[in-house]
Amino acid sequence: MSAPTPLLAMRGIGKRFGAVQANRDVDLTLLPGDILGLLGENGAGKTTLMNILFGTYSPDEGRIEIDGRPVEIHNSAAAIAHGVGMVHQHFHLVPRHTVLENLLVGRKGRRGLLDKAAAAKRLEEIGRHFQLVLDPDRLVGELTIGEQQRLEIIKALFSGARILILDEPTAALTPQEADGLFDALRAMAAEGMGVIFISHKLHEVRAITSHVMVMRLGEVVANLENAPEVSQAHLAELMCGHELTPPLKPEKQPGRPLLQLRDAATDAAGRTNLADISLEIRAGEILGIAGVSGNGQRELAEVVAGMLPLSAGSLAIDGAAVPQPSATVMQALGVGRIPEDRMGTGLITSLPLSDSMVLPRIGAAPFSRHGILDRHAIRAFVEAQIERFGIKADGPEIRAGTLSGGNLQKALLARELAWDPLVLLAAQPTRGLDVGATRFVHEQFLDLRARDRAVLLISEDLEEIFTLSDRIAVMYEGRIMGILPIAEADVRRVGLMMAGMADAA
Amino acid sequence: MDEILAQIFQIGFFAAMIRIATPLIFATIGELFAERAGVLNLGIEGIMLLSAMVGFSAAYFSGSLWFGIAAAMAAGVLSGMLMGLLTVTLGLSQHVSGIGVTLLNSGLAFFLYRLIFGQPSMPPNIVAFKPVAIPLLSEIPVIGPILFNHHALVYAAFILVPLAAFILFRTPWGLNLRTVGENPHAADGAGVNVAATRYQALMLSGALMGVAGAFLSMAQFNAFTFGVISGRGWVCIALVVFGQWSPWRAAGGALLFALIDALQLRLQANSYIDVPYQVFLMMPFVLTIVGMALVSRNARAPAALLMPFRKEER
Amino acid sequence: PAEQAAAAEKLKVAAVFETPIEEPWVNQIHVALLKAKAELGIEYVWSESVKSADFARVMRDYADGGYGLIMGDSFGAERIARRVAKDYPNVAFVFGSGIGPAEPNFGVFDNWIHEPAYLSGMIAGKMTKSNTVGVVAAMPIPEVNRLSNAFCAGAKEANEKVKCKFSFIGSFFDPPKAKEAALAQIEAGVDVIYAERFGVVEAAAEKGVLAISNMSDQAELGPDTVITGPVWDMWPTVKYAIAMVKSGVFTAQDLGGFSYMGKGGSYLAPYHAWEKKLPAEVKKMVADRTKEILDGTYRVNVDESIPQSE
Amino acid sequence: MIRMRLERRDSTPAWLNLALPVLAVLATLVLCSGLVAMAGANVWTAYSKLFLSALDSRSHIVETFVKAAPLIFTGLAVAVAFRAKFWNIGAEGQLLAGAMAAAFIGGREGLPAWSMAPLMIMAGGLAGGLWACVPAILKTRYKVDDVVTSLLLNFVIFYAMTALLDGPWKDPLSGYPDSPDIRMDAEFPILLERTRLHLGVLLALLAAPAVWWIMRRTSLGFAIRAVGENPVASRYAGIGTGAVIMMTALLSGALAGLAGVGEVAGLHFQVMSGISPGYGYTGIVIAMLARLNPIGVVPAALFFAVIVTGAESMSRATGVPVFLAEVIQGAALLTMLVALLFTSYRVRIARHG
Ligand SMILES: Nc1ncnc2c1ncn2[C@@H]1O[C@H](COP(=O)(O)OP(=O)(O)OP(=O)(O)O)[C@@H](O)[C@H]1O
Ligand SMILES: Nc1ncnc2c1ncn2[C@@H]1O[C@H](COP(=O)(O)OP(=O)(O)OP(=O)(O)O)[C@@H](O)[C@H]1O
Ligand SMILES: [Mg+2]
Ligand SMILES: [Mg+2]
Repeated sequence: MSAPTPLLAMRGIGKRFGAVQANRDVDLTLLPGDILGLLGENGAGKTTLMNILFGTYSPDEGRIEIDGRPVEIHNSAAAIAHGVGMVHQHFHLVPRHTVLENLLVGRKGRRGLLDKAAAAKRLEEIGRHFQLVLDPDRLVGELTIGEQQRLEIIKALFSGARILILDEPTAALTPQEADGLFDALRAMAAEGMGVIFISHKLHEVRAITSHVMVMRLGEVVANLENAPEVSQAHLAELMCGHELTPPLKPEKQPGRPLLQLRDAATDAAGRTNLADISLEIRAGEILGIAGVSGNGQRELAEVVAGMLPLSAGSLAIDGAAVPQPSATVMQALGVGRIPEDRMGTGLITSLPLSDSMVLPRIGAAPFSRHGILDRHAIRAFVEAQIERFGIKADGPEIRAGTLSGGNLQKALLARELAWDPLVLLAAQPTRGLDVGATRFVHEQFLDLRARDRAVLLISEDLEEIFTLSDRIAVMYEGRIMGILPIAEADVRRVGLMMAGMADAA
Repeated sequence: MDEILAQIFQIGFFAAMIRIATPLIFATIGELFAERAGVLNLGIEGIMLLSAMVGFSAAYFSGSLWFGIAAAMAAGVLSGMLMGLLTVTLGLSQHVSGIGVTLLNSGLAFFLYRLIFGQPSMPPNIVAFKPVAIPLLSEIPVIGPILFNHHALVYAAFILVPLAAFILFRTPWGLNLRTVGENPHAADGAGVNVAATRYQALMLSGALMGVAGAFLSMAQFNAFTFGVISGRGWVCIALVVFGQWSPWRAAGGALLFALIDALQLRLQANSYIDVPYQVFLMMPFVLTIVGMALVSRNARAPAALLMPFRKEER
Repeated sequence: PAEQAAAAEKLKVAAVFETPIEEPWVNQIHVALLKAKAELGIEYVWSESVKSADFARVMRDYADGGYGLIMGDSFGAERIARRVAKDYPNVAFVFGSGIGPAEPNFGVFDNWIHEPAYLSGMIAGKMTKSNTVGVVAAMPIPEVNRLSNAFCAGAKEANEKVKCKFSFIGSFFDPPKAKEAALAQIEAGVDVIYAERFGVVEAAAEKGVLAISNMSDQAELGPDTVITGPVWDMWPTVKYAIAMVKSGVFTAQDLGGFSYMGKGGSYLAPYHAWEKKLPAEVKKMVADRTKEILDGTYRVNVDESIPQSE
Repeated sequence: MIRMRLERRDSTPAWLNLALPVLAVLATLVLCSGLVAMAGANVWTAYSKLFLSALDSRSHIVETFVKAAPLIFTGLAVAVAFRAKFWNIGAEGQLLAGAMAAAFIGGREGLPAWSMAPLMIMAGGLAGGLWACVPAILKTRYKVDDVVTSLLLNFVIFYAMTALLDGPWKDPLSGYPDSPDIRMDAEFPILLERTRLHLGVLLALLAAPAVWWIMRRTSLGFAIRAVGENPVASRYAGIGTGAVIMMTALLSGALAGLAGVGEVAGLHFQVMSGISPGYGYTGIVIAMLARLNPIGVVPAALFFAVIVTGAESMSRATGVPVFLAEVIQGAALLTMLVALLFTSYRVRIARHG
């Protein structure tokens, strides 16, 4: 049988960053109508490969063919001209521009002017065709994450993409939204486009891809032709090179309440404010907060972290009310915090790792006395944590930013767990982490639970919420739609609550 | 009191305000283009000074004022390219590069002026730009003499403001430029050449600063002298912030600044209040700071301002 | 060898200036020293744009370098210059200064050109039609104040209806600003302006009013605009100072007197094109008063208070 | 097609750290030699004058250090502020504040002689620090851009100072905008006979390691760096970023204020309008050349002191206009910046096709 001409063929791609060989002799083929799943641990080289295809990086070796013809892609303009479109791991949008303006960036004008009318028409066509509708005049900064992601895809289609790359389309969608996205992707494939889909969520990969390529340490380790038929366990094993067993979560009787919020509300300008939030977490309990991003989870986390003051209601830790919560106070009361954005809010990537590891407690013994640092104590502490959590880092002095995402998260966990917190606040703790690293983080949470600590788990990954939580609270527009014991929760019901349908509770 | 006001708020006062504002408008709009593309051009003071010298010298030897303006713009463009080399290609600190360019350019301006003209006891001068009354329009009472009896460059400034707004907000180049200043990764991802765009913005910014400098030595005055810029460039940096990166508001800020300057000159000449003259001199700076404190809470700089863009770096 | 011996005997004179050499005040000293170099056979070097903060260092450097006479404008570093002089008793220092001389070796001079400023004022008083004359000056320091006040006094003497306006630009060198200040005065009715700083004549020319120049003969800036103006001539001062040093009798003196008209240290610039245009009556009045000043029968009042616009 | 691109180095060879600044200076000299030649001077003579005249005798060496003292202080001031990303362009104004406070205290009668130096130092440091708090408050409370405010405040304090010097604080003996002399017994002691090497120079040299120690070994220094690198993470970790910025401003302004104290108490014994020929601005350049490293500020300041003091000798000896010094400073700054880039980056040549 004569194979159809591949839409895209990458052959023998090699790319090195300093000492890291990010891609080595990578081959990739994409046929029209394919949805290719690209899997691999953190740092396996998936993004690098796609950045090469999109002209962001130039490869050290290898060549690219599109429609069977060799092409040179030196920059994204060339990639776009060849019909490649990319939705990046981090969105490439300008929040202060309107939807339409974001689409028009890099486009030629008409008689030297921006051609808004034509663009609006195109936007409407795409919307109709793929069920991807957006108001052209809204400011992107005001869109939800789901809408922003829609815009990213529209952008690629708008520029005439026939090969669409989706690099970990942020797991910020409701199950319903995700289904909508998958429908759109299938529609595109049906039209003969090719889609490359990168994700750490194996169930998604199995659900929509037609075949799967697995990378490890920059190399291709497997090409699986029939993705939906491969088990998740097998995929995971291919990625990290060994078997992974699901973590154990034994039955447990919760103890006394460690964190209580009563009728809590906030009134910060320009935020999704909380209203009437009442919840409690007991010793030995994990409470999962589900919800589409932007529905007040971040504010809830900031309240518990002491970063956002309450305008009404009360907050209590271990039974005692906290009249004036602040970051320092909450920390002193035993609230450990894994913030949502580990690079931005958690660590200081440009300074040595050791600085980030002692940051919250630098002002007190043993790290400093009378304002003077005790460098031996700092070093000893950091080395101990690196050892204990198996953080892959070249010593405490290495720039934190050079660590991989999984190791950054381990460092953050190590820093917070070192002081044996009563309550751990964890926001999106495994976003972007590979299965191995995710597994490690989950084990830590379950360990806390076993030791009668409380965990407040905020996550947009429903699978994670369902695996770990004892109870699930769903947030919508700053309120709690309902709190379900895990036994009564199912994905459909939670999904509907996330979409604001109160009767589902 | 009424008498004082009548004394001060004459037609000449408003005309002076517009005249004083003109070089500020040119340089402010220039700075605005650079900042909108994500580069703080602190070379402004030096670029204006060098351009004032180059423009004057070119006009002096060629006898053509417009040739002088072109030469000043060329000096500005070259300085802009130097800023580009430092901040865009090499991604160096924008603060320091700008201060370096100011230092280098000011040194060069004085040094070359000495080499060209030696040490004359009377500064050599040229025949400066003359006001051109626009037929008909200049005859409108009040408005006419205020707005339509100026140097050609003043009219150019009138046109520059809407033109800059138009370019920034209506043309693809303007959109790309703003995107480069907000999120260079997004621009790059959309096929925009970030480095080229920033270079273009810096060259345009240099050219406009060049006109501003030349205005001072060729229109406002007719010779190049050492104090010709006297901190006006720094004022323009403030005006861009004050104007919240909008050409209209920045030009408004320049007019306000000029108004205060023109007012203080007249208050002195009329001497109705007995305060040290330094109070007048400091007034524009104090008011700029106060104004900024009032507007700044919602002023938002281009998100990528000061941030170098290196393609393969995370 | 003979040449070398001659060279060795040559008096080495240095000048230290705070501003670039174009600055009119400094330029008058410089011009006189250049003349001394040509005519009196001295060696002459100078440093321009020496900031007040660096002044003492540069002075010391010259004093250490075998210079016999060091001149300059010390206004920004008045006291420190005197300290330096104390450390070098064998070197003669002659500086522009607002304070008296300091024993043993610090002589002073100043631009005592209030006399021609007064004479220019008389002309202005006669020539004004609006009875309003103006002064655009650097800053209210004594040197500037006494010229401004003398000018105004002269104007008032010639025409008692005259009102005087004063503007300070706050710097010695910002011609665009000086020009704007002048334009503001013209709007306020001034029709003869004393251009204490550069930048004013241009405004006067543009608006068709008259100007009085300052410090040097600046008719070429605007032959139809500039009537005349006080000229400062440092030659008598320089000549005297050099003679004293050469003959080894240098003492700390106030050489200010050498800037008076009587010593030839200042005069009214030639009328040039205005020779014909100026009414004979005005010329005569000025000539008479000049003679009285030279004879010593008329003394121009020295008023260093800060002038106020009327 | 061949194109170059910059790639981050994993580590910097030690020799490069030394060789690159030297190369930068050489490059500057080569670049500027064209100008020297244009001025009709012998390039070699001009350069040897420029560099050697600042170092060719005891008194010249001392003068170079005297010149470097305020530059070290302002360089440190900027280095501290920039570490916290508090863009203090206002060291110039803070210097003036310090100078005024020192001259004010130095002129008070009735204080014991022994207390004069410490009081002047404290007052000057405090004045500089408080003045630096103005842009810091505007930044933290009102979110006003600190680059602009700190810059504009330089003009404000300058005019305020000259207004004082013209008015109530004018030296009755002088017609010029300068203050009366400080008391004789308030003058900083001279450390070396028949030179101007005063206590302030020593203070400047000691301040560098002290600041290094603060930045490296104290929790305040830690917080300053943390807030500079990531204010959000710092706040989340319980560090009061507003307070840290204020502390930074106090420290930075105090250092700049000390530059003014040294100039008043050690050199001029009064305040005059021209007391600083832009030391505050040069401090920015110096801090950057030192890569914000307090120890590096010392050689950077000395380098500038050499050029500034050497330029006059050069100009006198060769007739090259003094303004060359400024050109060289600018060019040196820029080449040094480029050179420093290559301590953390290398050029990689990529070939396409
Ligand atoms: N711009 C860069 N500079 C230096 N190293 C880089 C750069 N980009 C990627 N790397 C390194 O190359 C390797 C591959 O990174 P890449 O981002 O391609 O991994 P990935 O498979 O996308 O990982 P993840 O699942 O975390 O997104 C990693 O070791 C990474 O640290
Ligand atoms: N943790 C430390 N303890 C002791 N000395 C250190 C430490 N870190 C750095 N140093 C040394 O202290 C000096 C100053 O360090 P600093 O971090 O300020 O400079 P730098 O590393 O050159 O600057 P940058 O952080 O911008 O790269 C350097 O000589 C450095 O070798
Ligand atoms: Mg990736
Ligand atoms: Mg460091």
